Amino acid sequence: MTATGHSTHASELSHQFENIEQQREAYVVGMWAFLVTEIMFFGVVFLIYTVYRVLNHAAFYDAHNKLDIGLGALNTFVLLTSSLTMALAVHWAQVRNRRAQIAALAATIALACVFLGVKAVEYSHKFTHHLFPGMGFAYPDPTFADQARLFFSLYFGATGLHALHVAIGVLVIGWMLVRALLDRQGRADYIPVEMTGLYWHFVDIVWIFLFPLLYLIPR
Amino acid sequence: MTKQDTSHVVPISVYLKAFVALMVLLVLTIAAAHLPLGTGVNSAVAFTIALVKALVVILYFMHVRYGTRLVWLWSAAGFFWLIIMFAITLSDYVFRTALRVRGW
Amino acid sequence: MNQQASAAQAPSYLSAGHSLRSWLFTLDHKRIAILYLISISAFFVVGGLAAGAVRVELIKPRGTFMSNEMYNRMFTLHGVVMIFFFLIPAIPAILGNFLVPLMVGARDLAFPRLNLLSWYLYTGGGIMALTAAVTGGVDTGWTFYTPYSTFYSNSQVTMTIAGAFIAGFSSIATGINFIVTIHKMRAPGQTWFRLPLFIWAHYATSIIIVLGTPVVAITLLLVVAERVFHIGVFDPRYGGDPILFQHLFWFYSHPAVYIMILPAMGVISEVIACFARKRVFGYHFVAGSSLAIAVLGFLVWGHHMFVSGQSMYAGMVFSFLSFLVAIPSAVKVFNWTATIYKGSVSFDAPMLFAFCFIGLFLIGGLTGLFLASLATDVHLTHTYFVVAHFHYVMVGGAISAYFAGLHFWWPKITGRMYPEMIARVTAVILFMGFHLTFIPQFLMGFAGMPRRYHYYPPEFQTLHVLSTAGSIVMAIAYLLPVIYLIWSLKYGRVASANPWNATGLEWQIASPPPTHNFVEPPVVTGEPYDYDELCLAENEPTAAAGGAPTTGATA
Amino acid sequence: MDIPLMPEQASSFAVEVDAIYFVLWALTIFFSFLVMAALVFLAYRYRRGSKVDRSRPVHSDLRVELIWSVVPLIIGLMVFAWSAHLYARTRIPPKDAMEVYVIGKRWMWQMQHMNGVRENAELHLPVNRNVKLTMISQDVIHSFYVPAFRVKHDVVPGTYTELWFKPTRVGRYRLYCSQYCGTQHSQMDGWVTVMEPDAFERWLAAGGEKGSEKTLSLAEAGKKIFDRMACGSCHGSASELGPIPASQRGGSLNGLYGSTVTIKGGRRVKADEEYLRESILRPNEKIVDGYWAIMPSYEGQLTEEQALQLIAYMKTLGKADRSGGAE
Ligand code: HEA
Ligand code: HEA
Ligand code: HEC
Ligand code: CUA
Ligand SMILES: [Cu+2]
Repeated sequence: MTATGHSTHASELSHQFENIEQQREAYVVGMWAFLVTEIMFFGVVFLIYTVYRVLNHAAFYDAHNKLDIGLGALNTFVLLTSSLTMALAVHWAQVRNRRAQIAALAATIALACVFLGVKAVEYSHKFTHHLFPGMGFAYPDPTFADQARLFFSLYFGATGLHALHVAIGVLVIGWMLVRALLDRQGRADYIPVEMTGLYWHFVDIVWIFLFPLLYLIPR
Repeated sequence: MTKQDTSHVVPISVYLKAFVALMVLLVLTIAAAHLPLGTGVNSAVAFTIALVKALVVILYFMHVRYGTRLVWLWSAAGFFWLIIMFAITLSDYVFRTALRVRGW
Repeated sequence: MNQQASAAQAPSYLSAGHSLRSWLFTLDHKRIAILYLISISAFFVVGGLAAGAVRVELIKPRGTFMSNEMYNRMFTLHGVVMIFFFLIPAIPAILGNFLVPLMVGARDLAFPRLNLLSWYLYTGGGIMALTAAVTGGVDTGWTFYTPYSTFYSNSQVTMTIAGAFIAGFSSIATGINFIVTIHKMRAPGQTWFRLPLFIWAHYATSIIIVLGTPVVAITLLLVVAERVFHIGVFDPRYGGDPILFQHLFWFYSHPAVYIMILPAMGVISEVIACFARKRVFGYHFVAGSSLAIAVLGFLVWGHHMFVSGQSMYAGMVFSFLSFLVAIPSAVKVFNWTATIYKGSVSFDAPMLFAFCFIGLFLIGGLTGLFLASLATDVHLTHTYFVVAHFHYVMVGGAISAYFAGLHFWWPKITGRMYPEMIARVTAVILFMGFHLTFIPQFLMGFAGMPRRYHYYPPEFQTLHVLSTAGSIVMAIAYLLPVIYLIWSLKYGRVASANPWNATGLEWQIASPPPTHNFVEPPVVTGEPYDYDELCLAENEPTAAAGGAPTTGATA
Repeated sequence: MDIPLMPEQASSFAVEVDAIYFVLWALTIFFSFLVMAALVFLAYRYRRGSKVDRSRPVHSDLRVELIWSVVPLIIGLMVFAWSAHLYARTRIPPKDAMEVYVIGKRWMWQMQHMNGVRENAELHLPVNRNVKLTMISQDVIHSFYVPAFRVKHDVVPGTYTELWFKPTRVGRYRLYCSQYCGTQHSQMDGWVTVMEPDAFERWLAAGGEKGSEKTLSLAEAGKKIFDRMACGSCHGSASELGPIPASQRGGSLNGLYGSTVTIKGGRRVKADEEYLRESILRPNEKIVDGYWAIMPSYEGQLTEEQALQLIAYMKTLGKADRSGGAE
C-alpha cells in the first residue's frame, strides 16, 4: 500500500482511479481480457480434440461409448443450475440483499461440489476399468487401443483442466461468501462478486461445449 | 461512497427465462444425439445447440447484452480469434487427409 | 507549465524509499519498471554470453571446445533466454511499464498489484529456466518440436518449459494491464487520435499477448504432459500428429515476433518525431498499421512450416498472407522517412540508434520476403539465411530500438544524462559490427549451411570466422552502454524535466517523476507531436545564436 | 581462401529458384537503398541549423500513402505468384518418376532402390531422370536437404512425405539433415552422386557399393513378408480362399494402388502410399465398404522398412480383378 492517495477518496476506490465508475469499468474490461486468454486456452484443447476426432473418428466413437452419458448430462444440469444461482448472487449483491446473496453463493458452492463429486465418480470408474492413459491402460478392442488411449488422454486433459477451474471457482466463491458473511452492514462492494460471476459463467460455457464433444459423438 | 451505481441490474425474471431456455436446449441436444442423421449433421446439430447455449449464458448471465461497446468488443474478440485458428488449421487437415488431391 | 512547477516539490519516485523492501513490494509502475530493467538486463547478459560461446565454437569446422550435446544446449539456451526472457518483455515491461501511464496521463496502471505479480512471475520463471540450464540444460532448440522434445530428448525440457510457461503469465498480466489502462485511464481530452504512437504500438502488442500467449502456454503444457505421462497427444503411434504441435506453436510464436517489433516501432516513432521536430508523417496510417500488423500477424504462422508436411494449399495461403503483412511495415518505414522532410534534425544518440533500426530492419524485413516466398523458402529454410533474417529484425531492429528508447528516456527514468559522444560512437560500432556478423550468415545460408549445426563442412569456415569477428565487435557495442549508463547514474549531468524539448505528457513532469506522476490530472488539448513552432524557432538565425537547450545539435 | 557463395545448380529447379532469389535481392537492395538514401539526404538537408525552407510542413497525404502501400503490394504479389507457381511444380511429382524410398533415423539416412539395393548416407541417381523420394522417419523429424538441387522436405514419423526433382548435372553433392534431430544432427549428412544413365544402370545391377551380395528387390522382399504374415489367408483371390465365408475375409488387393476406394460412410479415398500404410497399421480407421472390421492391426509388428516393402509389393499387383469381396 502506498502511503498517499487514499485520504482523498472513498475507501473502496484505489488511488489510480478517478471515480468508482471508472474503476468498475476497468475491472469489467480487465476481466473480459482475462477471459479472452481463457477462451484461447481452452480453445486449443478443443482444436486438438477436433483434429484428432476427425482423423480417428472410428476409434473415438468406439472409445466414447465407455463414457456415461447419464452422468455427463447430470453434470451439465448441475453446472447450468449453478450458473443460475451465481447470476442471482450477483443480482442480490447489486441490490444489496445480503441474506439472499449469501444463500445464492452457498447454493453455487454446493452445486459445484456436486459437480466435482460426480466427476470423481466418473474418474474412478475409468481407473477401475484401466481406461486412464497411464501405465495400466488396457482397452478391450486391440485394433483401437492406441487411438482410444489418445481419446482418454484428451478426455482426462480437458475435463481435468475444467475441473481445476471449477475447484478454483469454489475457492473464489467461498471467499465471496466469507466476505458477505463478515459484512454485517451489507455495504460491501459488489464488483468482486460480479467478477467472480463472470469467471463462473465462463467455466460453465466450457462445459457446455465439452459435454457434446466428448459424450455425444455420432457414429 | 457506496451509493448508486449506473450499471444495469438485470431482473430475476430474465435469469429464470434464460435458465429455462438452457434446460430445453440440454434436453434437445441429448435427444438429437440419438437421431441417426449422419456423422456430419449430428455433429453440426450438437455444436449449434452448444453455441446457442453459450450465447444465452454470455448475453444474459454475463450481462454482455447490457454492456458497453467495449465489453461487446472484448467478449467477441476471443471467440472470433478462435474461429480463425480453427478455420485455418482445420482447412490444412482437410486438404491433407480428406481431399488428398495429388500433391495438395 | 504548472505541472512542472508544482511537481518540483513532490519527491521523486526514486526517493520514495531506499530499503530493499520498498523496492520488492512497491506498487509503483515506475519502480516495477526498474525491477524489470535489472532482471531483463541480467538475462541479456546470459543470452549474450551463450551467443558468444556459440560463435567461438563455430570458428572451427569441428568445434573448438564443446561436445555436440554442449553445443546443442548452448544455442537452445541462447534462443530461449533471448526470446522468452529478453526480447519479449524488454520494451513493454521496462519502457512500456514506465511510460504507458505517464503518456496517457494516469497515476498508475489499472492493476498495480497484478503488475508487481507479473515481475515476480517473470523472475521466478527466469530463475527456473536458468536452474534448468545449470542442472543439465535443454537441447531441443527454442522451438521444442515434438516428438524430439517429448520422447527423445534427455534434458531438462520439463523445467525449462515450466519457466517459459510462468513467464508467459507475466506477459499476459502486463498485456491485460496495458489494455485496461489505455482504454479506461486516459486523461481528460486524451482521445485515441491524440495518443502517442508508442501507446498505439503497446495496445496492439497487448492484443497479441492476450490472444496468443495462452495458446503456447497450453501447447507447452501438453508437451510436458506427454513427456511425463506419455499421453500421446503429438505422437503418431497413438493417432496424434507432430505437425499439429507446429501449428499451435507458431500460432503464438509468429505473432510473438510482432510482440517484439511493435513496441520497438513505437519507440522509433517517438524518437524520430522528437529529433526531427516534426509530427510523425501520416499519423493515422502509422497508428492503424500497428493494429493491422497485430491482426494480420495472426494469419501467417504457417510460413514457418512450408516444408513440414502441411498441405500445399495451406502453404499457398500462408505465403500470400505473409506478403500482405509486409505492407503495414512498409507503410511505417516510409512514413518515418517522410517525417524528416522539412524537419529540424539533430543527431543525438537516440536518433542514431533509430537510424540503425531503420537500416537494419529494412534488410531484415525484406529478407523475410525471401522466406515468405514459397520456392525460395524451400531452399533457404532451416539454413543460416533464416538465422540472419531474424537477427536482422530482432537484434538489428528491436534491440537498436530498445537502445534508442533507453537513451531517449534515460534522463526521465534516472534524472541523469548519459554521456552523449560515446553513446553516438556506440551506435556506429553497433551498426558496423552487426553487418559484419550477419551478412556472412546470409551468404552461407544460401550456399546451403544448415542451422543448429555443430560440425560443418570446411568450405564454410571463412564465413564463420568473419561472423565471429563481427560478434566480438558487437559484444563491445553492447558492453559499452552497460558501462557508461551505470557510470552516468553517479557522474552524469543532472537532467532537466525536458532535456530534448520533446512534447508528450511524460516530459511535462519532473525528471525523475514524482511517485504519483501528476499532481494535477493533466488535460490534453491538442494533437501529439506538436513540434511545428519549435522546428521553425530553432532554426531562426537569432534562436540559433541563443542556443536551444537541446544537447549537442550538430550544426 | 574458399568462400562458397552459391551452391551448384544441379537440378531442373535450381535455375528457376535462383532467378527468384536474385530478383528478391534486387528488390531488397533497391528498397533499402531508396529508403536509406532518402533518409540520409533528408536528414542532412534538414539538419538543425541549416538554412532551408521549412515553411508549410506537410503532415499527411493520402495519395502518397496509397502509392507506397499499393506499389509494394503489387510487387509483393507478383513475387508471390511467381514463387507459388514454381512451388506447385516442385510439389507434384510427375507420373514417370523413378522411385526411391528413404528412411530417416537418428542419425542416418537409409535409401532403398526399387531393385533392393540399399545405401546408407549415400544416394546414387542417374542424370536427367525424374526422381521421386517417398520418405518416412523412424523416430523424430528430420529433413532431407540437397542444396545443389534447391529441394528440401521434412521427414516425419507416422506419415509419408514426398520429394521430387530432376538432377541435371553429373557430380557429387552434399546431402544434409536440416531439421534439428538431436545430438548428432550435424553429422547426419551424406552425398548424392549423380551418374551417367548407363553408369548408373551398371552400378545398380552390380548391387550398389556392396557389390556381389545379391539382394531381393523391394517387391520380392514385400512378397516374402506378405506370405510370412499370412495376409493371403484373407486377401487371396476368391478361388484360393475356397470355402471361407465372405464375412471373414478381405478383398483382393490386385490393382488396388492408384484406384479409388469407397469406405464406409460413403467417402471415397485414393489408394496412395499413405492409404496403404494406414490400411495395414490401422485397418479399422477406414473400413472398405462392404467388408467387416476384422483385419488385425500390424502396428508395432512391422518396421517402417517392412511396411515400405509390403507397399512396394502391393504396387506390383497387376491391374487384375478388383472384385471378389462380400457380394
Ligand atoms: C522481430 C522479429 C521478426 C520480425 C519483425 C519478422 C518479420 C517478418 N518475417 Fe520473420 N522470423 C523471425 C522474426 C521476425 N520476423 C524469427 C525469430 C524467425 C525464425 C524462427 C525460428 O525458426 O527459429 C523468423 C522466420 C521467418 C520465416 C520462416 C523461415 C523458415 O523457417 O523457413 C518467414 C517466412 O515467411 C519470415 C517472414 C517474415 C516476414 C514476411 C516479415 C515481415 O513482417 C517483414 C516486413 C517488413 C518489410 C518487408 C520491410 C519494409 C518494407 C519495405 C521497405 C517496402 C518494400 C516491400 C515490398 C516490396 C513488399 N520470418
Ligand atoms: C533477441 C534475440 C536474440 C539476440 C539478441 C541474439 C544475439 C546474437 N545471436 Fe542469436 N539467436 C536467437 C535470438 C537472438 N540472438 C534465436 C531465437 C536463435 C535460434 C535458436 C535456435 O535455433 O533454437 C539464435 C541463434 C543464433 C545462432 C545460430 C546457432 C545455430 O543455429 O547453430 C547464432 C550463430 O551465430 C547466433 C548468434 C548471435 C550473435 C552473435 C548475437 C549477438 O548479437 C550477441 C552479441 C552480444 C554479446 C556477444 C554479449 C553482449 C555483452 C554484454 C551484454 C555484456 C556482457 C557482460 C559481461 C561479460 C560482464 N544466434
Ligand atoms: C483377418 C483377415 C485379414 C488379414 C490377416 C489381413 N487383412 Fe487386410 N483386410 C481385411 C479386411 C476384412 C479388409 C477390408 C476392411 C478394412 O478396410 O479393414 C482388409 C483391407 C485391407 C486393405 C485395404 C484394401 C482396400 O481395398 O482398400 C489393405 C491394403 C490390406 N488389407 C492389406 C493387408 C496386408 C498387407 C495384410 C498382411 C500384413 C493383411 N491385409 C492381412 C482382412 C485381413
Ligand atoms: Cu536428422 Cu537432423
Ligand atoms: Cu513468422
